[in-house]
Amino acid sequence: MGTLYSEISSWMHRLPAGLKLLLLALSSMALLALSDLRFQALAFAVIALLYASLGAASRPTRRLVVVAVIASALVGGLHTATGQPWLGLASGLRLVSTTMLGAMLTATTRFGDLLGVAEWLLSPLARLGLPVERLALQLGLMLRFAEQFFVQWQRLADAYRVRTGRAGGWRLLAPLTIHMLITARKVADALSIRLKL
Amino acid sequence: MTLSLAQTASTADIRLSDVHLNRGAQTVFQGLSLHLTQRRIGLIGDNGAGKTSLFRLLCGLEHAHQGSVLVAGCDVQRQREQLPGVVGLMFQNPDDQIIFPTVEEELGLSLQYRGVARKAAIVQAREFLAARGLADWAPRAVSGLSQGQRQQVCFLAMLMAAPQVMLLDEPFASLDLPGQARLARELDAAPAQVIISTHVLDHVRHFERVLWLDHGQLRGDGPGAAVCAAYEADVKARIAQPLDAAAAAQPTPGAP
Amino acid sequence: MTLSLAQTASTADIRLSDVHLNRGAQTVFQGLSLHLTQRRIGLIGDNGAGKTSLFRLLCGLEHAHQGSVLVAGCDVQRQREQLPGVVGLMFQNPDDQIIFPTVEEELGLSLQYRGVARKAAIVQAREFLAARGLADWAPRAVSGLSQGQRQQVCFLAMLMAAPQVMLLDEPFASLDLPGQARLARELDAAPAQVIISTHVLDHVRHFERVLWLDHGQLRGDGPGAAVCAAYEADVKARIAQPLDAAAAAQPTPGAP
Amino acid sequence: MTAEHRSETRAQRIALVALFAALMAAFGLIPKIDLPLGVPITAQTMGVMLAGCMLGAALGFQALLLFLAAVALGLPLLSGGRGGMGVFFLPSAGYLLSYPLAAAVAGLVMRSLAGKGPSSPMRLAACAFAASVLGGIVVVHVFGVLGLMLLAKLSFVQAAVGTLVFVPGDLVKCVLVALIVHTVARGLPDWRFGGRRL
Ligand SMILES: Nc1ncnc2c1ncn2[C@@H]1O[C@H](COP(=O)(O)OP(=O)(O)OP(=O)(O)O)[C@@H](O)[C@H]1O
Ligand SMILES: Nc1ncnc2c1ncn2[C@@H]1O[C@H](COP(=O)(O)OP(=O)(O)OP(=O)(O)O)[C@@H](O)[C@H]1O
Ligand SMILES: O=C(O)CCCC[C@@H]1SC[C@@H]2NC(=O)N[C@@H]21
Ligand SMILES: [Mg+2]
Ligand SMILES: [Mg+2]
Repeated sequence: MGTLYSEISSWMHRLPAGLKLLLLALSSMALLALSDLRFQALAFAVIALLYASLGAASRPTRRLVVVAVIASALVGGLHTATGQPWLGLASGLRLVSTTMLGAMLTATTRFGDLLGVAEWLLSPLARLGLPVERLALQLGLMLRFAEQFFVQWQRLADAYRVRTGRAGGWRLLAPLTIHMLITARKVADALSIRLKL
Repeated sequence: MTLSLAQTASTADIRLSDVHLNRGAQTVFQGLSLHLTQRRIGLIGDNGAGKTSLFRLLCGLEHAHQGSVLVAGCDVQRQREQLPGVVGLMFQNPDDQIIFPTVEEELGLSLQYRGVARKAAIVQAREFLAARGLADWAPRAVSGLSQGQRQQVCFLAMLMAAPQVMLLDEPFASLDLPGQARLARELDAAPAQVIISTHVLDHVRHFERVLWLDHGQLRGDGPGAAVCAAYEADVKARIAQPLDAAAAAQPTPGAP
Repeated sequence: MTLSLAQTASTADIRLSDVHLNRGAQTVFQGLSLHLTQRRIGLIGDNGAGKTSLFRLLCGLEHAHQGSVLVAGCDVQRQREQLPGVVGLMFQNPDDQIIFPTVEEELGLSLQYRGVARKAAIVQAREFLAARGLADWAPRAVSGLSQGQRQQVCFLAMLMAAPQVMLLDEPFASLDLPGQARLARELDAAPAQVIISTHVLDHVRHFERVLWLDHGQLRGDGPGAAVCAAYEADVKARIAQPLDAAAAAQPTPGAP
Repeated sequence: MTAEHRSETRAQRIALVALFAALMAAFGLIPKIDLPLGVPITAQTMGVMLAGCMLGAALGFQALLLFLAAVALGLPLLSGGRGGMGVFFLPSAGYLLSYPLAAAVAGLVMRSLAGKGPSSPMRLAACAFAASVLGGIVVVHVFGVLGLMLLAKLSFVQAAVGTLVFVPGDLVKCVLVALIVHTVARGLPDWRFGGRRL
């Protein structure tokens, strides 16, 4: 599996993973609660500044943010065409904001630390007899795979561009699906060899 | 170095009896039987001969639809949970093996099957790397390593798990010359039973036993020097034919 | 065989001037300059020396943040659309190169840059495979091939695209002996300019020119025999030291 | 049981469930289109259909449960980058809560229609279309209408008419799911769609 984690250190690398997750959760809920567009724009500006403050550490995730901006602009255009420009702007700002938040978490947090937080969060379930470690692994893997979707897409896009000189676009969707399914199988193999699951 | 390799017990005993294996539409093995007690075993053969498939069988990733596979007394199809610690596999392609984004976490994963806590495992991984002069690798992102460096990480991860049987699938393929020498030296020192598949025959020529697989069948089995020579002679005969004749004579998928 | 390799023009001319490249936290090249006009060039060096990075620069996958890269008169950073017929890359890891699920589709993609329609490209891919005695590979799922077989698919895909410059990143790594011989033969026959990176020096020892990269710097450059000998002498000196001393003397990330 | 009829190992189940929960998250990056009703058009229902068709009932159910749990914990994975407990009290909550069951129904339908033994990609795609319609449209909309009635205090007729707006778009998603299943059937001939036996 690939990763968007950046080995170029930043101030966010030094924050504990639990704190970062908590902040991510709180700010995404706050973004949802903000109904006034001005506040949303302000929140967006703050998040964009934070993202920029990561410097080179944000490099692996930049394409992801660009994708979110383009997609938001398209849907914003659609909303404008149907006469709801402000609604389009609001949901576009929110999507790009949360994408940047997620990108910051991914670029600066190690998988093991995330697993630790997930285990701590789920630990009350242990009393119900649930396999907490396995559930945490599953939650962690979900985030790793979400990252991998993007990594894999970039790999395919690179290969396609080298070979045809053009961007692959939607033509890469089917290959991406298959590559991801194969990745899941490989991850399962690696896990079952190395862990007593 | 806190991790002693000597902790691995050493019952070198692998038994395959009448194994039949299909993968997808391909029939890979049709009644393969083997009894491996030597401590250093080489595995050679053409692409698609079944080397990787044999390794996958030995560590329980593939299920024989007939026959049985015993590794150090463990039935790999029934006692899968006990396998980590008994068998370790270094995958042919490093990207198939690596799950964690940083080197130290990836190595630390190797200790989890023994119940070592994550933090403690990472500390041990750092010491393990430092003992090899690789201390600065510990916090690096695996995706920022070159392919050969990733292959070294895969090897170190298996070494750290210190299983009784080490299966190495073309471990030298992407390593540089110093890396190959170092790997060979570490393997010499490991008390585990070691099976190495490779296309570079010089790495296994001196082994007491080498297996030559051909379309899933054991075509050669004996001392390294003899089996490697036989395989080389066969290859030489095949490539002496002109390109198209060779192709026509080899319509099987394994020999493109 | 409808696809003639002779159709490629042949201006063997690659120029790098003062190239600086960073990847992640690593500085890979700091002012690398090269002028390559020979038709067969080898590229050797330790893991992490920068071989793959150099290839990625040459086909426009990495952008130098300073300096320029010209391949056969093409500025790879500005004229990316024209590159596919000019440069072809065989990736070190087949999984990074292969896009489509079946062999024929994958090969067919190689013709798309010339505007061949998808269906027609697949027909040509089948003929191309048949000419090599591999007709039965055409409809197979790539995921059901062994690693060496996948590497062959990667090579065939590049051969089919017939670019003016072929970059092969450790193409022999997973190939069996007949496959290696066949690849070497096909490369000998190809009119393109060919650059091969490898850790098996015998594959490039007879080349007129071999480059030895060391931590992103050109440490050796000249006739194959001389450069390979120099690299081997250096390696020998390094591995003669005991394990820990060698490690301590090499604290750089590229030399574990 | 022979090798081909073996069900997934525990590691495989963990990986597949995580993968399809991640797929939902990836679809969340595609912006939603807000409609006046308070229920958006999203791409995520396609993830529900796919989870059912590809994984089958049990694993599809778990994948969606995992996804909803992550959303509830506050991760902004729901379409448009939303997360937190709050989303379960919006007018659209009925749709949301139906996802696990919808995936399970799609999986059941896929498995029973596709049957055992070799099957052509074309046929599997047709089965996937039907499974997506039953699981990803019928089940989701039944729960969605109930949700609109309870949470937005709409009458049954208002809610039912409101939900019809989505059906054309949802049918397009079913077609896309069928296309993806078709591709996967060609590329991974041994994939066990809907958890069916090969
Ligand atoms: N994932 C897979 N699914 C289905 N069939 C496979 C798969 N992997 C390999 N095979 C088939 O199984 C046979 C044996 O492959 P295997 O990978 O064991 O060969 P190998 O000896 O390791 O070859 P190589 O030297 O290329 O690594 C081949 O015919 C191959 O096509
Ligand atoms: N994807 C990447 N992101 C960041 N840094 C990378 C990446 N790939 C390689 N590097 C770094 O760039 C340097 C050169 O790596 P490169 O892959 O070019 O080496 P190489 O000579 O091809 O080695 P190998 O023989 O192992 O294939 C190394 O220091 C490596 O750590
Ligand atoms: O993201 C949410 O909050 C849930 C939205 C539910 C949207 C429903 S699901 C069925 C129908 N089809 C759509 O595209 N949107 C609605
Ligand atoms: Mg193999
Ligand atoms: Mg390389």
